[in-house]
Amino acid sequence: MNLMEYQGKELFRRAGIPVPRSQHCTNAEDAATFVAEHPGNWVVKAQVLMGGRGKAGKIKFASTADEARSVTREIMATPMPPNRQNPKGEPIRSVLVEERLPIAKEAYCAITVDRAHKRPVVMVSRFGGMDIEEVAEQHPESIAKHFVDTAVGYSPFIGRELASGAELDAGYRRAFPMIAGALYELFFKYGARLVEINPLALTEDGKVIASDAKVELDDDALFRHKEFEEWQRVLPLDEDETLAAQAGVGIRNFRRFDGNVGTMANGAGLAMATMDAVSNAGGKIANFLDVGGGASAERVRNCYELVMNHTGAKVFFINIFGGITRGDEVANGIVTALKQTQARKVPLVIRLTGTNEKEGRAILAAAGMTPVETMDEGAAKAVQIASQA
Amino acid sequence: MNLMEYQGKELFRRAGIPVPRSQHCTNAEDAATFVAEHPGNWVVKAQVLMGGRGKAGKIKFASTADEARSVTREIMATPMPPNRQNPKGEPIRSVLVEERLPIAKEAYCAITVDRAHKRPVVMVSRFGGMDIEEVAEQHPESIAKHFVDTAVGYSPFIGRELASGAELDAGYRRAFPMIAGALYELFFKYGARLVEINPLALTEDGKVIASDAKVELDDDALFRHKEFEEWQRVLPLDEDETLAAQAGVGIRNFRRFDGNVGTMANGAGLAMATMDAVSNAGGKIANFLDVGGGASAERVRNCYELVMNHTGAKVFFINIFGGITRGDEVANGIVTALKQTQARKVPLVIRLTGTNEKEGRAILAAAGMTPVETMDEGAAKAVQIASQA
Amino acid sequence: MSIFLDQNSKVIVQGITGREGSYHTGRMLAYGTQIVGGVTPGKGGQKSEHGLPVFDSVKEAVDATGATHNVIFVPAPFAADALYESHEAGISLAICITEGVPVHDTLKVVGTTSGMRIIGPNCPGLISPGKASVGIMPGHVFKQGHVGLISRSGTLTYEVVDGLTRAGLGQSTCVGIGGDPIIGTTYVDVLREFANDSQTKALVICGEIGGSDEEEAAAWIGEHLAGIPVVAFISGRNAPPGKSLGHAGAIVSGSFGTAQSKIEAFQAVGVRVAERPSEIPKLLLAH
Amino acid sequence: MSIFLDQNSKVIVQGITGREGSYHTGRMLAYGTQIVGGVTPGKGGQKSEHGLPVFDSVKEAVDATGATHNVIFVPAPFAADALYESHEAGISLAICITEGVPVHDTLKVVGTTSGMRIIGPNCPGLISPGKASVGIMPGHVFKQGHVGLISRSGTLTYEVVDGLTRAGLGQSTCVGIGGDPIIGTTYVDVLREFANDSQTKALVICGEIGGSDEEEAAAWIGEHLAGIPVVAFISGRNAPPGKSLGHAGAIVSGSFGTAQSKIEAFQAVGVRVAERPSEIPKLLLAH
Repeated sequence: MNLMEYQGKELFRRAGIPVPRSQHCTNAEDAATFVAEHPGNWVVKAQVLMGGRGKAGKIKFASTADEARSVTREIMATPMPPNRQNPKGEPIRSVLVEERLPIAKEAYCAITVDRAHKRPVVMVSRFGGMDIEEVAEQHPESIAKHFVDTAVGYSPFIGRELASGAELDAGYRRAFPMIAGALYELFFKYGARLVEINPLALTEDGKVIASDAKVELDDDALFRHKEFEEWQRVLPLDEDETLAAQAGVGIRNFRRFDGNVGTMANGAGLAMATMDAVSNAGGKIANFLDVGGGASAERVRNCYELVMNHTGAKVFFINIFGGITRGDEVANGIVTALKQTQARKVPLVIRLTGTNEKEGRAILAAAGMTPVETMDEGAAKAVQIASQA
Repeated sequence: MNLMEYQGKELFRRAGIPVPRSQHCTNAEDAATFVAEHPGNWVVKAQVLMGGRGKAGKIKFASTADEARSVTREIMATPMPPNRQNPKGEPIRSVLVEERLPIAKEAYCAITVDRAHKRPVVMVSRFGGMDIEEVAEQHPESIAKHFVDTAVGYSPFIGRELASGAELDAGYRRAFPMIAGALYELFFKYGARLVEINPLALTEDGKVIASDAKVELDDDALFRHKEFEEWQRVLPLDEDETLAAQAGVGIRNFRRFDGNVGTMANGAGLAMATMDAVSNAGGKIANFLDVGGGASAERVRNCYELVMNHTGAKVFFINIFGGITRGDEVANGIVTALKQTQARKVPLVIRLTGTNEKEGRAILAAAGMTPVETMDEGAAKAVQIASQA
Repeated sequence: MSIFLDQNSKVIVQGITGREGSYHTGRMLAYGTQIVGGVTPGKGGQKSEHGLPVFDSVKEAVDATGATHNVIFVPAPFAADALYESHEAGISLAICITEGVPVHDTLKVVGTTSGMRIIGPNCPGLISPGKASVGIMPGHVFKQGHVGLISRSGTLTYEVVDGLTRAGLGQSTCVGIGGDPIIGTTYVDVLREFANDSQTKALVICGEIGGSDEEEAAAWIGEHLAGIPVVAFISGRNAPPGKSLGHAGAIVSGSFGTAQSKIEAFQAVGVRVAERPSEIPKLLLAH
Repeated sequence: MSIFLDQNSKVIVQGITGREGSYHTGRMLAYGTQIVGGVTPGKGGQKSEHGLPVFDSVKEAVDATGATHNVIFVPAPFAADALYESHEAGISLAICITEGVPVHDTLKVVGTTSGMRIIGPNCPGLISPGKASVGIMPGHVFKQGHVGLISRSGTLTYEVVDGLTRAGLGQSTCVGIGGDPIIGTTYVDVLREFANDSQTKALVICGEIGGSDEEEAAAWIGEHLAGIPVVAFISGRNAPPGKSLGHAGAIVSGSFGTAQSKIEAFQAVGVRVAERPSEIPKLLLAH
């Protein structure tokens, strides 16, 4: 679960990390009223999960109520433009009206989990405001890292060493260890996957303030944090996740693409390999789908309908390795599911192997389906069917 | 800083440890009003830091408003009777009116710091309601202990193993790991020296409830917990601590006794050894006093007045080892302090050795004081003077 | 020899009376694994469905059976507790099958249980074919032999192993290290063991997108495993950035964690990378 | 040999520009201790009052000077941070003079900094007479020789040492372990070192009421130090129960932590217990 800026900043505020004064507004009138009541120089920022708001013209200045009204209208009038990660863009449902800071310097600070070290890593760079990956490419030496011993947690010397290692401007040095500590507390308390302040601003009057906030929570830890339920409601899952949830598969287990070869496999690794096999065979994938273990008729039906109703699949390649899941059970599930479903029908390519493979194939054959022998063969056949459809 | 029962139970409540319904009352009228508004069976418990409330008749039952009024009056009418640790007893300023539980079993659970293992220790016994030292003497095998790895903290298996190791009644088993966990959280969060539930009651209807609460906070950690400032105000220091604080010495650095030999030394170990020397010489000590390092004239005067004005000292034995503290400085402090003070005068026995001992002795001699050579000699002389006074 | 597990390893099952724990206990026993008991708090003294003694705590189970291995089937919120309990009880190898363990739980457990090897969480377990299987792998697919295999996923492993077995290439040990971002035992940790295992003469690595574990493995192989044939396969080449595919750890962030980066890392140290699982036996035999 | 510290030990001072740190740096230098620099965040690059280099971090100080010892004079709220920093920087012996460190801070530091010995907190430091002194002990009282001394308090130590020195009994190393309830190095930890030190031929233990550290020391002596003369002194025999006397750790709880219990424990293993500090040299010589 990724938080929007205003939510992240609310967590920052609670943790004692300095953030600019601001008001979250869901329409232009509220923004205008707020600015009318609080004269000054404000910046209006679209509240979306996608990056690249500035380039997309979704961050604008306002010094009067009229300006606040008009820029908010402008910002909310169109969704964020699409990118590869979000092919449909993202609608803008609210803005954050925020104090315009007199920024002298911008730095970067983030905490995430480091897989190789199996530890939380605190990362700091004196290049703030730009994408950290860009920094990593252009100024790799500017990034200072500390891998935190979870037995000990954060201690202020870490912040001092990082500020010095990243050669942060001297203006940061006094406040930084406390801010990094508060960020670590937040990271730890909420079981976050990522907390990021980018930019961490140094103002002309010497204050250190979190000018943006990015927080990625761990879905697996949300059961401990009922306080996020309300935010979860205003943070709708993306469309694929919503569809997956409705179909009763895990939200990570379904993802759509532009192609016409529908796929389904049991197990995430095999499902990814199935996509790759289709691609290897020259086809275009319609989706990723892990049906999971068990594969009851109901689950198979839900998955079938998910792909039929929501992708451009012209063929459906089902790739099952019977490990724990028995081949006969899966075969029965497929046969029953296809009988029950009201969804459109496309040609099926079924590959079924492993435990009870013979029994499974017999069941499919009795229902008029001829399974293929291997994953590669299935992929080739599916691609061929799709290209002729 | 030790908390009273009602304060400890407030912390328990916040931590999610089940406690009986209750109302804290500072007078009999409030207790009566509460019982009138909440019919039922109540127990009225004196709120004091001293133990032994039951034996002292300071815990009584009440089922009507009139009973509540009269037992509260009775309880508050006289202070807790004195014991060795509290020779003056303790005034009763409030009571806790608490739900009378249908208790089936009583267990013991506490967490404290274990010096030998350098770890927090969770201790559990199936013998609750009695003094843990008594249990340790009579049923040592009944106490189960777990030394917690601070890198990991508490995990529920610890509670399960302790419940099983202490052979707690089966009725405790389900709730206990959560209660012990909440108690550990509390211990850790507030930096406590001790948290104790005694008894931890199992009611006839199967609930596990903290029937009493003892919390000792670490004075050295209070700077992190401003939330206790208000409680600190209603928890007056004991008289010795108050006097020490007023004199500007640490609250641990002064303690009074019945005797007539006043003592003062620099350093806690030496101050204790000085008391022991007086006792070895057959004398009775009037006080423990660590003057600390530095020993300026002002500090010496404050210490002198502390002993003269608040103990039965008939002689004052000053025992200084000049280590970091220079002998001449201390001598000057003593001479100046005695000139300045308005307090009563008693014979002084001064032992001054170590750094700049010659210079110090010369200063004392010039002021008409003849220091003794050794601690033993000083003690003997002081005791002799006191016995003749 | 095989690594981590053989016919002499004594294994207990934490969560033995649960649905999953009970079912897989039966399968592990059927494979010949020395399952010596199980743990379910509150059910100590009972017998499991398969007649094994049930204990209230891991410590009691270890004391009574001498078990060194523990396989964990408890629900995600209790997995960390199960691992701490295993560590405290002196277990030397804990296999955590549980999926959905909060990443901070794993971080902290992994950082504070030195002396105990953890495999997983969110893994299918491990198997030394012909000797013992711990976890949920379908034993009949495997065959004893000389190929060591390490994989981040379950069914893909079975797919690959099936191909190996059909090609006559048996396995020494197959380790499913798990699909989570933080795991107790990484490729490199397993490679270290295989490097010292006389039974293992070739290696297969089943990787996937996300993180840089495969890159680290490649670097280690380049430095320490010059003589041994290694074949790798990476799934998820068609994954979009920023979205997890199935496994929480299978996520490409910008230019990090891509299949391309992993493939190049392996190729740079002479590891052959299969285009598809079916190529793996051929590439191994070609060495 | 002496233990923990000698003329070759390189020492840095954390909090060197503070009042206490600066003053005692001068005294330690005067004693001949190899103080090689100090640490005060934000003052890196400056020189200390005594001309020593000041660094921003312990790591920088260690990298530049090769220091292995660190003596800590920072205020109580920052002591834990200073100790973690020392540990991370590879310091092998940290001496924490600071008084009033929260007991939970010490608990956690002691439990998570394995590989680094901590002496204190709330201690006067340690001295190997004639070689080096780290902390706040008055060097002129001490004399090089063969008595090892361990003490929970400061001035009482000087009192005892003064007696030893006047009686011609020099010291190998004197360790002030500190008066807090939780300390990094206990009597037993120091005894282990003395047991292997060729310079140390007799031992003095200055104990006090509170805890059971002296009882543990007695037990250890009974098991491991049969041949060596040991004399103990316990202060606080006249302390009332339930109240700390000066030191946070000097507290009798009911029947626990009494002087009597400690005296009996020592006597039971053949350690002579002095009635008063002045008896100690006599008892040592009588061995």
